[in-house]
Amino acid sequence: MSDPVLDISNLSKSFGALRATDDVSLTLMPGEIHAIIGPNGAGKSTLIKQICGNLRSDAGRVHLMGRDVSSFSTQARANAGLARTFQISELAMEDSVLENVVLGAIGAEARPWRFWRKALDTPALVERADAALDRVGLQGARDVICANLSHGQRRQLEVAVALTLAPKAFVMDEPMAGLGAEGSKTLTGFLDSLRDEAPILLVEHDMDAVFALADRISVLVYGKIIATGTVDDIRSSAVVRDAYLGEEA
Amino acid sequence: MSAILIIEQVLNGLQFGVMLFLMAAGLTLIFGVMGLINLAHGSLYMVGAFAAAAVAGVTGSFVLGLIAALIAAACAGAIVEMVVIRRLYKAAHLDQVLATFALILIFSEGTRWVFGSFPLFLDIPDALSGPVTLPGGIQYPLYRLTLIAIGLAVAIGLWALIEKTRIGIQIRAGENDREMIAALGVDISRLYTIIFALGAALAGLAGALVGAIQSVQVGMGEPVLILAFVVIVIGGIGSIRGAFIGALLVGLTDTLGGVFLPELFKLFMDTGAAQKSGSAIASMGIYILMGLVLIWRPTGLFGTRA
Amino acid sequence: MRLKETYLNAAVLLGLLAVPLFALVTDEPFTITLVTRAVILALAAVGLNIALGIGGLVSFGHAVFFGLGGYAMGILAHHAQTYTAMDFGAFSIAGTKVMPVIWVVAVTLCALVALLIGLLSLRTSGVYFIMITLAFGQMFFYFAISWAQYGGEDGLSIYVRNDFPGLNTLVPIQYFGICFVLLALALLLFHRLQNAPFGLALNAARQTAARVETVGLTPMHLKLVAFVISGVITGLAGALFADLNRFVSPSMFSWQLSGELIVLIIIGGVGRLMGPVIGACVFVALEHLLGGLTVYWHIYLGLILLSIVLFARGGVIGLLTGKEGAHV
Amino acid sequence: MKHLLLATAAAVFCAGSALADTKIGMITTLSGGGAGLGIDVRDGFMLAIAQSGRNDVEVVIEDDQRKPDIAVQLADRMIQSERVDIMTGIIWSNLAMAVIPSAVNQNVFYLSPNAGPSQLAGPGCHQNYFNVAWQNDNLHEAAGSYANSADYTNSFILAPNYPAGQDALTGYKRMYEGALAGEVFTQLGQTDYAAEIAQIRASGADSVFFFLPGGMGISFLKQYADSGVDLPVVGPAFSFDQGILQAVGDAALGVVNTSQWNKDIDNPTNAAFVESFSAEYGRLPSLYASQGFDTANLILSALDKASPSDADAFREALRAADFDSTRGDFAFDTNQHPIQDIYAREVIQEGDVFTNKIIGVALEDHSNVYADQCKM
Repeated sequence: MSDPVLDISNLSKSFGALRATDDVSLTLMPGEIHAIIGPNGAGKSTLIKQICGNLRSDAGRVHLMGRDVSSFSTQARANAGLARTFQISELAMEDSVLENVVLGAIGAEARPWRFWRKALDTPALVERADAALDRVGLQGARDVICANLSHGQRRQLEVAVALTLAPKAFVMDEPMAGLGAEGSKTLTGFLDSLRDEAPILLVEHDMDAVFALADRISVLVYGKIIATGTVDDIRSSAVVRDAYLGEEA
Repeated sequence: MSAILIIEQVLNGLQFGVMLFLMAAGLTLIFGVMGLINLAHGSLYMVGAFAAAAVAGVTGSFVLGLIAALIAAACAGAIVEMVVIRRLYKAAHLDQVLATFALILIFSEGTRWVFGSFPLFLDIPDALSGPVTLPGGIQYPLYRLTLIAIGLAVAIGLWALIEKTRIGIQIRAGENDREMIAALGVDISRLYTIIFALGAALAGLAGALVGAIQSVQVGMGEPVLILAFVVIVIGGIGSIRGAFIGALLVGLTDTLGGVFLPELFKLFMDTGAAQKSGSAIASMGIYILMGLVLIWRPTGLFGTRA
Repeated sequence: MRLKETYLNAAVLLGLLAVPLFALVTDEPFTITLVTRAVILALAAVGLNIALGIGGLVSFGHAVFFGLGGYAMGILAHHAQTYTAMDFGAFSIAGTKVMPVIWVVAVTLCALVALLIGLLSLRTSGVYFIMITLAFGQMFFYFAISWAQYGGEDGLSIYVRNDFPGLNTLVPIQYFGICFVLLALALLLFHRLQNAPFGLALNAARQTAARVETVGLTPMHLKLVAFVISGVITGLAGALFADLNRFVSPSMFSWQLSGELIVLIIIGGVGRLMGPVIGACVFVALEHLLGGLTVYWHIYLGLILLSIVLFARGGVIGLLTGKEGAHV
Repeated sequence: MKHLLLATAAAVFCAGSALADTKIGMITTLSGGGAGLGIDVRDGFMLAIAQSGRNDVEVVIEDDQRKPDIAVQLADRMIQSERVDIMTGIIWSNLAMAVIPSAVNQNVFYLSPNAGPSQLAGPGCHQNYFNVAWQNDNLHEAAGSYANSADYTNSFILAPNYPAGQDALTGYKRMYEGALAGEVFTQLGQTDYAAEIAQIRASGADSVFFFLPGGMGISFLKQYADSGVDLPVVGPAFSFDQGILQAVGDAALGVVNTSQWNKDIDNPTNAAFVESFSAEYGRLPSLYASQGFDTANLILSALDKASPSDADAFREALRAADFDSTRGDFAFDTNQHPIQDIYAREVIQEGDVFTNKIIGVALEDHSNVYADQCKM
């Protein structure tokens, strides 16, 4: 068995008396989609912020491709190969779709210190951006101002920006949120094709998508992982049923 | 330097501080609840002072002057809120800065148009004039003691208002979550007008009280405005408690710095040079204080929101 | 009728050239001086526009750089005209009356100070950033007032304008030419920079810092560099302004001046290439025309500014082209 | 109503027809802080022009907003576009330093109705620059001299920390022979003097000298009066002029201040000036108004003898100072600054109005210490 791309061990974070995450460990293997599910307030957002470096952990370590990135800033983790998409779109709304993707290309080259030549006239940047737009099917909206995009297109754009980084691993925070059934289906198909490029750590509420995509599922409740396993394992797990599905019922 | 002198200077610093608090409290409330940067707050201070001077001049009564100051400033505040400010709550900070900067121009030149370019007269009421002797033989002006008392009373009153009353609950709710209070069925635009008028009245009160020992003239509001901003930034924007602590810090730093820095410099340079460099550094004192606080705590002492 | 921004920009630049040339023909040297003033204020605001318009940094202390540029000119020229050297203990530096040398000194000084102020101020954001930059402005202001060696609040008078090789700077149209060329260069730099990878990243950092971090860039570094470039250009404008008036004083450090620079940008259009230029022209024209009509002209200026905020988001350019400017 | 109309005529004010031979440019402060001083100078100046009945003199009036860069810009305009012969009007030393050196170098005559910085009296003097008010040190020197005559031996002195403030203390100390109980520089624009007053109380001084122009002086006097410290106070006239006194009120009563002019100086010119100024503008004239009035009359007296286009002859005519000053005797020293009496005045109340009364001459035929340094 090969080494995990992303190896998270014993992450914890408390806010005052509240233990948002408690000794969380999980791995992301090459080629897999590993979904994290859990009820609201289970600590999923906190966990993502800890993994991506937006939040300093109280304890625990994060390894990316065998490298300890626990002390890295968000930027450094991105440079090391971690690409994140946001639950609520974080895009430059005044800029065009192309500019948003070119931003990713600039980040991927880690060379923002170019003051003279137009970014949109720089072939290396634009080619990289166009390739990403092609993959997510946003080529037609290339010159649209981001604020005028539909909700679904914004989700696609989030993924496109992540693609430009040519990451080692994706961390996606509810990419299906707010999409209609049709949109979810399209995106599900696309993510399915993405796993060969880089594995995906997928936080998602949409159970249909999760069951369709995930190789493994971890269930996070009150900051703890109560179960990890295949789709079938989780479906049949009594613990999960009690703790998770029971609550929703 | 005797103990009496030091105590007297501390009292001076306190008095300056509590007056700054009157200005800063309104400013910080308005920012905390409505998210608005109001540069025109200094103009409301000026309106208060002019109203007090005009009414006291006609009636000869300082108390009537104070009441006029409160009413005039509150009315000016309410009108400005309803006509202009209301349209700015959702605007960017930059637009707010520009619009309220424009209001300063209008208020200042308008006041000069009505009252002329010469300073107005406003005097301390007879009952409060002259010094009293404090324990320890300190001679201190009664009026300044009164200012300290009024400032502290207002601080306590504000605390009670916010902690104990219905409108206080609404204000606190507004600071935490603006959509929330709308959902609770509070008339937001009325609440905002009231808060704005309240802040304006406090600024007007400060203007009238301070106007009696300073000069009532056009442009008197801007230096105080800058100081009040320094105060709320040090305290943390939106925090009344921060404004109070910040005001006292600024008042004491400014007063004591001006007195003691030249004395300190005299230890290692000659008197004239010590005076000049000491007072030069003292004049930068509060800005240095503010810079240090922000470098240490980027959102001020009690600030939460950036 | 919606104008295309490119045509508008070209028209403004041509107008800026045509008015002084016309004034030269009709022998109205003061008009040239007035336009030169607008050009220099525009240059200062172009500088600020990099930090404010692209980077979203509402600096309420850009007068620091304007004043530093001015004092760099004032002090160097003062020593040159009194034939004294600046004494730094171990070594001393002679003054100079050569503009390009003065500019290099001003620009270097501003870069260093901007780096320092930026490092400290960029720890904060929002209103706190506005206020900490204001605080730095006030520190420089009060320092200049009590700096008796260079005139304190009286300021420093330089009786004749400094020299530019090959030109007679005292001739209004020639000095205008120098300022105009520098403005044009700054506009070119702004335009290139705004569209270059740096500008694109900086512009994104204004809108969403989280996104910029997630692609592996550091918003703080982008903003710091923008702040330094911005301070340098405003500083250069300060040196030109001092030479225009042949005079420097602490008022160049005042918070009112910082505010005016912001106002210029908003009048014209935030983040727009020609926003500062249009803003400066409108401002100088208003000051001149309204000031001639009534001493209470500030009331009208206030009303105009208010209407711009309430009814013309995006400034004059936004009004004419129908596009809003950058949101800060 | 008439003065309101005048007040709005900031652009161009023609005293006569379009046939004007002589153009005078006045740059003064008419808006913002300190506008009262500029308005007084302008009103005094225009009163004299109107009384002369001449229709060949045109006065262009502009508001400098008390900003040096605006003043410089206006001066450029007056010289380059309006092509004025004579300039006047600037109130503040820092604006004067910004405008005057370059103006006189462009062959314009400048007559200062208020500011008299030492640089322009000493090495920086110029044959086209005349000061009709005083050299900046004069009134402070007079205050020092008065302190001697009043037998003060231990003064506490204070002024704002800027050049004019530093000059003020130097000027006082130049004449004053006693000891100093304390010397304090306040902040420019400071409004609260509690800390300084506490220092005065603790210092054991027998008198206080202060120079705090404008609103600073109002604040100081009100706070001083309320503090219970009852040491005698002396200062230059700037904090006791007619415009400010009403805002200070009782607090100023009895304070001695030094001035080269007062409304009760006994000569026919002055009596006529006070009466006509009050009639025209409905308020008592201040010393600034008298300075504006004298400046205009000096110009008019020189115009009777020569035209500014004949610069040498006009300069000689100005030097002669052959006009009836509201101050009585008036002559120019070699550096073209006044030689004049400086009086000690006391603040009194006449009915509802606070004003000044002369109590003696502080310095007789006083010039300035910089004349020797001036080489023309």
